[in-house]
Amino acid sequence: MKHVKNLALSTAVALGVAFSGVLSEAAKAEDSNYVPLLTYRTGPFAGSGIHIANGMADYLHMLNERDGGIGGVRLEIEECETGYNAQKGVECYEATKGKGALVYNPYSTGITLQLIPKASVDKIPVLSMGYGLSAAAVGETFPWVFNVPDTYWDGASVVIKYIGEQEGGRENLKGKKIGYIFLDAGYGREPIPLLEQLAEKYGFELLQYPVPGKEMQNQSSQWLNVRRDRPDYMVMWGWGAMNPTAIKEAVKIRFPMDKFIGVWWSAGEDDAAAGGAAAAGYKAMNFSGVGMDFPALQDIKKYVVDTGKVPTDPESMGGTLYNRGVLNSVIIAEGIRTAQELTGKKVITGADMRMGLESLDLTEERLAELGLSGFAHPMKVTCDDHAGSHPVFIQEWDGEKFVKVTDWIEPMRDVVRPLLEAAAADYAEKNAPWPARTEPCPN
Amino acid sequence: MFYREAGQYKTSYEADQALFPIRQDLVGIGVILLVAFVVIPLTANDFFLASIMIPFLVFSLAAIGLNVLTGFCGQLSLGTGAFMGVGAYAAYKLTTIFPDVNVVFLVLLSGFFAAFIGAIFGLPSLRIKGLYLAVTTLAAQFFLEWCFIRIPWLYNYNASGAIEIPKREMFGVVVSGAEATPLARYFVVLSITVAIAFLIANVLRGRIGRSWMMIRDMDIAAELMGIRPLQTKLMAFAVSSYICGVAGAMMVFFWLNAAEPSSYSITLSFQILFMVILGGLGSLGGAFLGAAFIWILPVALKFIPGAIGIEIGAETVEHLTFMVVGALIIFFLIVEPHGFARLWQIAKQKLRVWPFPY
Amino acid sequence: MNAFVAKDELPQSVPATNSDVLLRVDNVSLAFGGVKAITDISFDILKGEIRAIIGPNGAGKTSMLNVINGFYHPQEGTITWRGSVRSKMRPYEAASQGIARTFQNVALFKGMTTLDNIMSGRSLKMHRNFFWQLLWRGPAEREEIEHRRKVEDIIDFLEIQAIRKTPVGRLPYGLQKRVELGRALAMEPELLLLDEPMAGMNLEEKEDMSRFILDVNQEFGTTIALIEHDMGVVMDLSDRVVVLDYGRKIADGSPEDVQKSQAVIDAYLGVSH
Amino acid sequence: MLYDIFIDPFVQMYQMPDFFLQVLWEGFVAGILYALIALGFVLIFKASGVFNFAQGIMVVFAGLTLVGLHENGVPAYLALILTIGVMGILAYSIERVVMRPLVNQPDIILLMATIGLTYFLIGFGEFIFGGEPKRMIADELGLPTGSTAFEFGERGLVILQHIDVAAAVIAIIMVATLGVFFNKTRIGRALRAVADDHQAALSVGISLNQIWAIVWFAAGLVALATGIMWGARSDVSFALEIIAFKALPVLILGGFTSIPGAIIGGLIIGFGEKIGELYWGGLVGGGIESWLAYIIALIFLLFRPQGLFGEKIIERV
Repeated sequence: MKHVKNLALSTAVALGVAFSGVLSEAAKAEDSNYVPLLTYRTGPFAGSGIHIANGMADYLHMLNERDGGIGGVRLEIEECETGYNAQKGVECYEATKGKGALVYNPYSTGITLQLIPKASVDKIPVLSMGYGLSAAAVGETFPWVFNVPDTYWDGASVVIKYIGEQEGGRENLKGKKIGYIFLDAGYGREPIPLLEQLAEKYGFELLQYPVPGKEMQNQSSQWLNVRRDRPDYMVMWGWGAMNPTAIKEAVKIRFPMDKFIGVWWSAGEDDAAAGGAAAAGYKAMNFSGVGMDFPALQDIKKYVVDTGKVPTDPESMGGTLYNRGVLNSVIIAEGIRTAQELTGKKVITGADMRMGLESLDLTEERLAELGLSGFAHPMKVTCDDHAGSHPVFIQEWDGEKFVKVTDWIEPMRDVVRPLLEAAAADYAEKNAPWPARTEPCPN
Repeated sequence: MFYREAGQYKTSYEADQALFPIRQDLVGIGVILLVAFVVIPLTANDFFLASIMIPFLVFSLAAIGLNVLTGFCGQLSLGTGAFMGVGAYAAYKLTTIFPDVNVVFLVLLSGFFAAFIGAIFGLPSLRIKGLYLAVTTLAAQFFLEWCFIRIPWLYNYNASGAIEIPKREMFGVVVSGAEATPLARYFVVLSITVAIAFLIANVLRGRIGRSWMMIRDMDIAAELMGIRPLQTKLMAFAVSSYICGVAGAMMVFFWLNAAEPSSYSITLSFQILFMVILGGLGSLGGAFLGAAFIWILPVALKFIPGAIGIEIGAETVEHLTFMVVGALIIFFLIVEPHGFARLWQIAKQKLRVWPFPY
Repeated sequence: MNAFVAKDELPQSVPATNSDVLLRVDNVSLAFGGVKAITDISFDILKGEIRAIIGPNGAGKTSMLNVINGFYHPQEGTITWRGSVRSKMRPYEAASQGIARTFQNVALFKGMTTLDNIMSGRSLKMHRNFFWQLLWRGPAEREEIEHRRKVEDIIDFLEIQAIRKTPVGRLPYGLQKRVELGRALAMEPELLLLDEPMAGMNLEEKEDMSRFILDVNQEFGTTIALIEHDMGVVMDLSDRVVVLDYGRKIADGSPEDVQKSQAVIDAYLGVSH
Repeated sequence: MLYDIFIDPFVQMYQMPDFFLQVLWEGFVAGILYALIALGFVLIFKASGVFNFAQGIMVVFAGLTLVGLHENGVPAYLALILTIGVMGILAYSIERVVMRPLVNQPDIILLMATIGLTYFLIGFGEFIFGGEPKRMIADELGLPTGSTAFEFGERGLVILQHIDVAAAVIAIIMVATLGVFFNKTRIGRALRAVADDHQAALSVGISLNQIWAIVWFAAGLVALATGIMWGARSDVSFALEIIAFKALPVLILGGFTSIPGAIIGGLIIGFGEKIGELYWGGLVGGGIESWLAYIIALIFLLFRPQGLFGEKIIERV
C-alpha cells in the first residue's frame, strides 16, 4: 500500500507539472481565420447536438478542402465541447477568445445569455441562429448579437398563423384550446409572452405543460393532462431527448398527430421516428432545406465525408438538424466573405465579422451560387433588425421522412417587433448601465 | 530534514493554539498568499485568471462550506448546488432592490438568505441520519431548483428565465458585469475566499468547531456531554449554507455573468462533494486541493492532447475526460480515502525524516 | 450464614436523611418493545459516596445508567435529583445539571486529539458566541486559554501529557479509557457515572485507574456511580453496592453484606430460579 | 383556494372516472418501473452496504449495449444474451477493481466510489456507443408495442399500452424470481447471511467476493430489464441516467434493505406522484413531479426514520 501511496503522490505532482506546461496558448496562425465552434456531442442533449455539430463543422471543412477557405484564406476550425453546460461553455469561450475568434455559436440559450454582455466588451459577435435571446434582434440595443433568420416569437406567431389557416381563418381561433408543451427552461419559456398576447387577441385559450429538464424522458403526467384538457392543437418547444419522448407520448394518448406542431428545434428525423408510423402527420416548423438535393451538400459528401476527413455518418446527412448546422455555417461563411469585401482585408477580426454579419444579404442568386438554391429563404440582416423575421415553412412527418407541406409563411411582424423592442428596452434597463450602441452602421 | 519542527518550543498556550503553530507552515502560507496576491496577478494571462483561478477559488469556497457540514459536522448533504443557487438569486434580487449598495457587501449579505434556507432544510437532520439524510437533502435540491424556475420574481420576470449580472463598480473599478476585467474579479474572489477561510478556521478551532466534530464523531456521546444536537446541527447547516451561498453568488457575479437554474443543478452538488471527499473530509486545506483537482484536471485534459500534438475530436476528449476523472476518483478513494489532505501529511512526514525512510 | 435469604429480607442500606441523597431512583421500569430491560428498581446514591452497580451480563446495568442520564426514558417510576423529581429530559439537560459519564465501549471522539477530547468536556462552561469565535483574537481566545489551563490540570492529574496532541483513535485501549475519564472530569460533574472503567485492563492499569477514581472522589468530592465486573475492585472501592439480575434488584448494601447475600451468589453462580 | 385544494380534485376524480383510472394505471406503471430501479439499489445495499449511485448509468449502459449490438447486425435475442454476458463482466470487474479494495470503508466513501463509477461509465458508454439517443428494439425482442383502449361509460376511454403491461409482468416475474432465488437457493441464503453480518458469514465459509459479484450481476440484470422498459417508453439515451434519482425517494420510503419495501415504496411514489401532479400540480404551475416524491418520502421519514419496512433502531451506548 505504501508504494501505491507514493504513486498517488507522484501522480498528483505530475498532473500539476503537466498542467503548467499546457497553459502556454498556441499562437494564432497569421494567415487564417479562426472560427471556434461551441458544440456538444455529449450530455443529455447530444442527440440533437451531434447533428448540428456535424453540419456546422462539415460545411466549413468542405470550404477549406474545396476552395481553400474563404477569399483565399483558410479557416481554422476548432470545436470546443460544452456538453450544453453553461460552466463549460464559458470556459470554452475564455479558452478560445484569445486566439482571434471571429464569432461564437453557443447552441444553448444559457451559454448565449452569458456571452451576450461579453460580446460588446471583447468585440466578438455572437450568432445564435434561431435561438437565444429573442430581444437580441434589436440591433440598436444588441449590435453584437445576431439571431437571423428568426426569433422564437416569429416562430410562435407562425404557428398560430398556421393553426388559424387550418381553422379557416384566425377569427375561428376564438374558443379553441391550444396546448403548449415546452422544456422548462429559458428556452421553452421565451415564447410564452407572445403566445399569451396572441391568445388574448384571437380569443383562444393557452394551456401550458412545462417539462422539467430532469423529467424529459418521463412525460406521462404532462400528456395525461393533455388528455384531460383535450386541447385542439399542441405546440411543442422541445430539445434533445424531450422531443422523441413527447412524440411517443402523444401517440400513446392518441392525440391527433396532424394537430401537433413543433418548433424548428423539434424537427429532427430521430425525434419523429421514435413515434414510428403512428407519428405520421406530426408537423414542425423549419427554415432550412431537407434532403441531399443540393450541390453544396453533395460537395460536403464528396470532399470531406467520403474522404473520411470528418466523422459524420453519411446516413445522417440531409437530415433537418444536419442541414440546420450547414445553414449556420453558411451564414458564418457569408459573414466572413462580406466582411472581407467591406474591409478589403483577408484575415479579419471579430469587429470586422460583426460588420460582415450586419451587412449579410443572402439573396436567391447568392444561394444559387453557393449551390444551395431553395435551401433557405433569402435572408437579410439590417442594423435595425438582426433577426429579420424571415418566413418559415412547415414540414410534415410521413412516417419515414419529413415533407414540406406549406409554402413560406411570414411571421406576424406587426405583433413581434413591438414585443422585441419592449423586451430589448427591458433588458437594457435591468442590466443598466447597458452600453449604448457606438458601432456605426455599415450599410 | 526540510520540514523539521524540532527545536521550536512554545512558551504559551496562545502560541500553541495558533492557526499555524509550526514555523514552516506559517512561512508556507505566507508564500502561497504572496503568490496568490502578487505573483499570479503580475504574470497570469486572462484565460488563466478567468477560467482557472476564479472558478477554482469559487469552488474552493463552496467546498469549504460543504466541508463544514459534511467534514466537520458529519452531515452528508447533496443539496449544495441549490444552496449556492439561493445565494446567487438572493444577491441578484438585492442588487436590483439596492442598486447603489456595494456589490461585494450584497454578495456577503446574500449568504444569510442561504443560511436561513439551509437551516430549514437541516431540520430533518435531527431525526434522520447518514445516507437517509443525504437523500432527503435532495428534496432541497430539487424543490429549490423548481423554485428558481417557477418563481419569476426571483429573476425579475426576465423573458430568458435567467439572471444577468449588471455592471457594478467598487472604488472606481468595475468588478461585476461583462466589462469587469478578470484581474479585478480575481482580486474580489480571492479576498472573499481568503477572508472567509481564515474566519471559519477560527470557528473550527474553538468551542463551536469542537461541538461540530463531537456530533460527527459520536453524536450520542456529544449529547451526553451537554451538546444540544439540533442547535449544533442547524448551526452547521446555517454556516455551511452561508458559505455556499456566498460562493454561489460569487459564481454568477464574478465568474459566469449569467446563470440559469440549471447552473445550480445536482451536477454542481456532486462536483462540490467530489472536491470535499477527494480533498479530505474535515480539512480546510483539502478543500482547496480538491477544488483544484476537480476543476483543473478536466481543463488540463482538454488541452493536453492538443499541446502534445495529438489530434482527437472534441467529443472524444470529453469522453476520455469523464473516464479519466471517474477512474482517478476511484483510484484516489482506494489509495487514500482520507483525501489529498492526508497525502499532503504523508508528504510532510517524508520531508521531515528525509533522507531516511522512517 | 443463612442458606436462604428471602427477597423481602434483602440487606438494606442504612436509610439516609433526605439532604444527603443526591439521586434517588424509585420503581423504575424500562422495556424495549416486549423486552424488559429493567423491572421496578429503586435505589439511591448519596452525596460523596462511591456507589457500585454490579450484576451478571445483561442484568440491565448499562440501561440503568442510560436512564439516569436521560438517554432512555423509563416507562414507569421516577428519578429524584437533588430532592426534586426529574421530568423526562434530554441527555444534554442531564449534562448541564452535573451528570457526566464514561462508556462501556469507549465513546471518545475518534477524529480529535486527546487535548480536544478533554476540551470538549468544557463545552457547557464556554459561552463566547459565534461572532467572537469568528474573530478569535480577544474574548474567544482568552476563554479558550482559561479552559485550556483547567484541561492541562486534568492532563497532569491523569499523567497523559505525552499524548496531548495524539488523535485518540491511535491510542491503546487503556489510555483511551483514561482520556475518557479525563473528558468526564473536565465537566466538573457532581455525579460521575463510570461504565466498566477497568474492562480489558491489566493489573497495573487497573491499579492506576482505581487510584484515579479514589482521588477524584476524595480530592474533588465527586459522587461516583460505577459498573464493574472485577469484584476485587468493586469491594475495595465502593461504599455501597447494588446488585441487579435480569433487570431486577436482588441486593443492595455494603460490599460485605452483598457478598454474603445468597441471591447474589446464586445469580453469579447460575442457580436455576 | 381551499375549494381548489380540498374539494375540486375529488370532484374531478368522480366526474371523470375513466381519466382517474388512467391516472392510476400510469401511476402503477411508473411505480413498477421506479420499483425496478430501486430493486437494483436494494440488492447491492443489502449485500455490501454500498449505496450504488451507478444503478442509473447501468440502466443506460445495459440498454445501449443491447441496442448497439443489434445495430451492428447481431440478432435481437443473441444481443440480449450477449448483453447479459457484458453485464456479468461488468459486475465482476466492478467487484474486482472497485469494491474489493474499498472493503470496510465508510458509507460515504463507497457512495463516492459509485459516483466515480458513474462518471467512468458515462465516458466509456459515450466513447463506445456515441451520445445520440437510440431506439429500443422492442419489436425485435418480441415485446408488444400496440395499445388497447377500453370503452368506459359514454365517452370514457382507458388506454393500456401493451408495453406497459409487459413491463408490469416482467417486473413481477423478476421480483418473484429474485425472491425465490434468495429464499430457496444456497447462494441466496449465503447472501442473506452476508446481509445480516459480514464477519459471521465469512466465518462460516461464505466467499464475500463471490456474493458481491453475484449481487452486482443481479443488479445488472435488473438494470437491463429497466433499460429495455424505459427505453421502449422513450429512447435509450444518456438523459435516462437521471431516472436513478426517481428511485431514491422510493428507497427512503421502503428502507434501503427491503425488497418488498422497494416494490411498495415504488407503487406509493408512482401513485402519489401522478395523482399529485394531475390533481394538485396545476395549483402551483405544474411540474411538481421533480420533487413531490421527495417531499412524500421526507414526510414519511419524519414519522418513521427507518423507512416503512426498516426495523426500529434502538440506539445503544
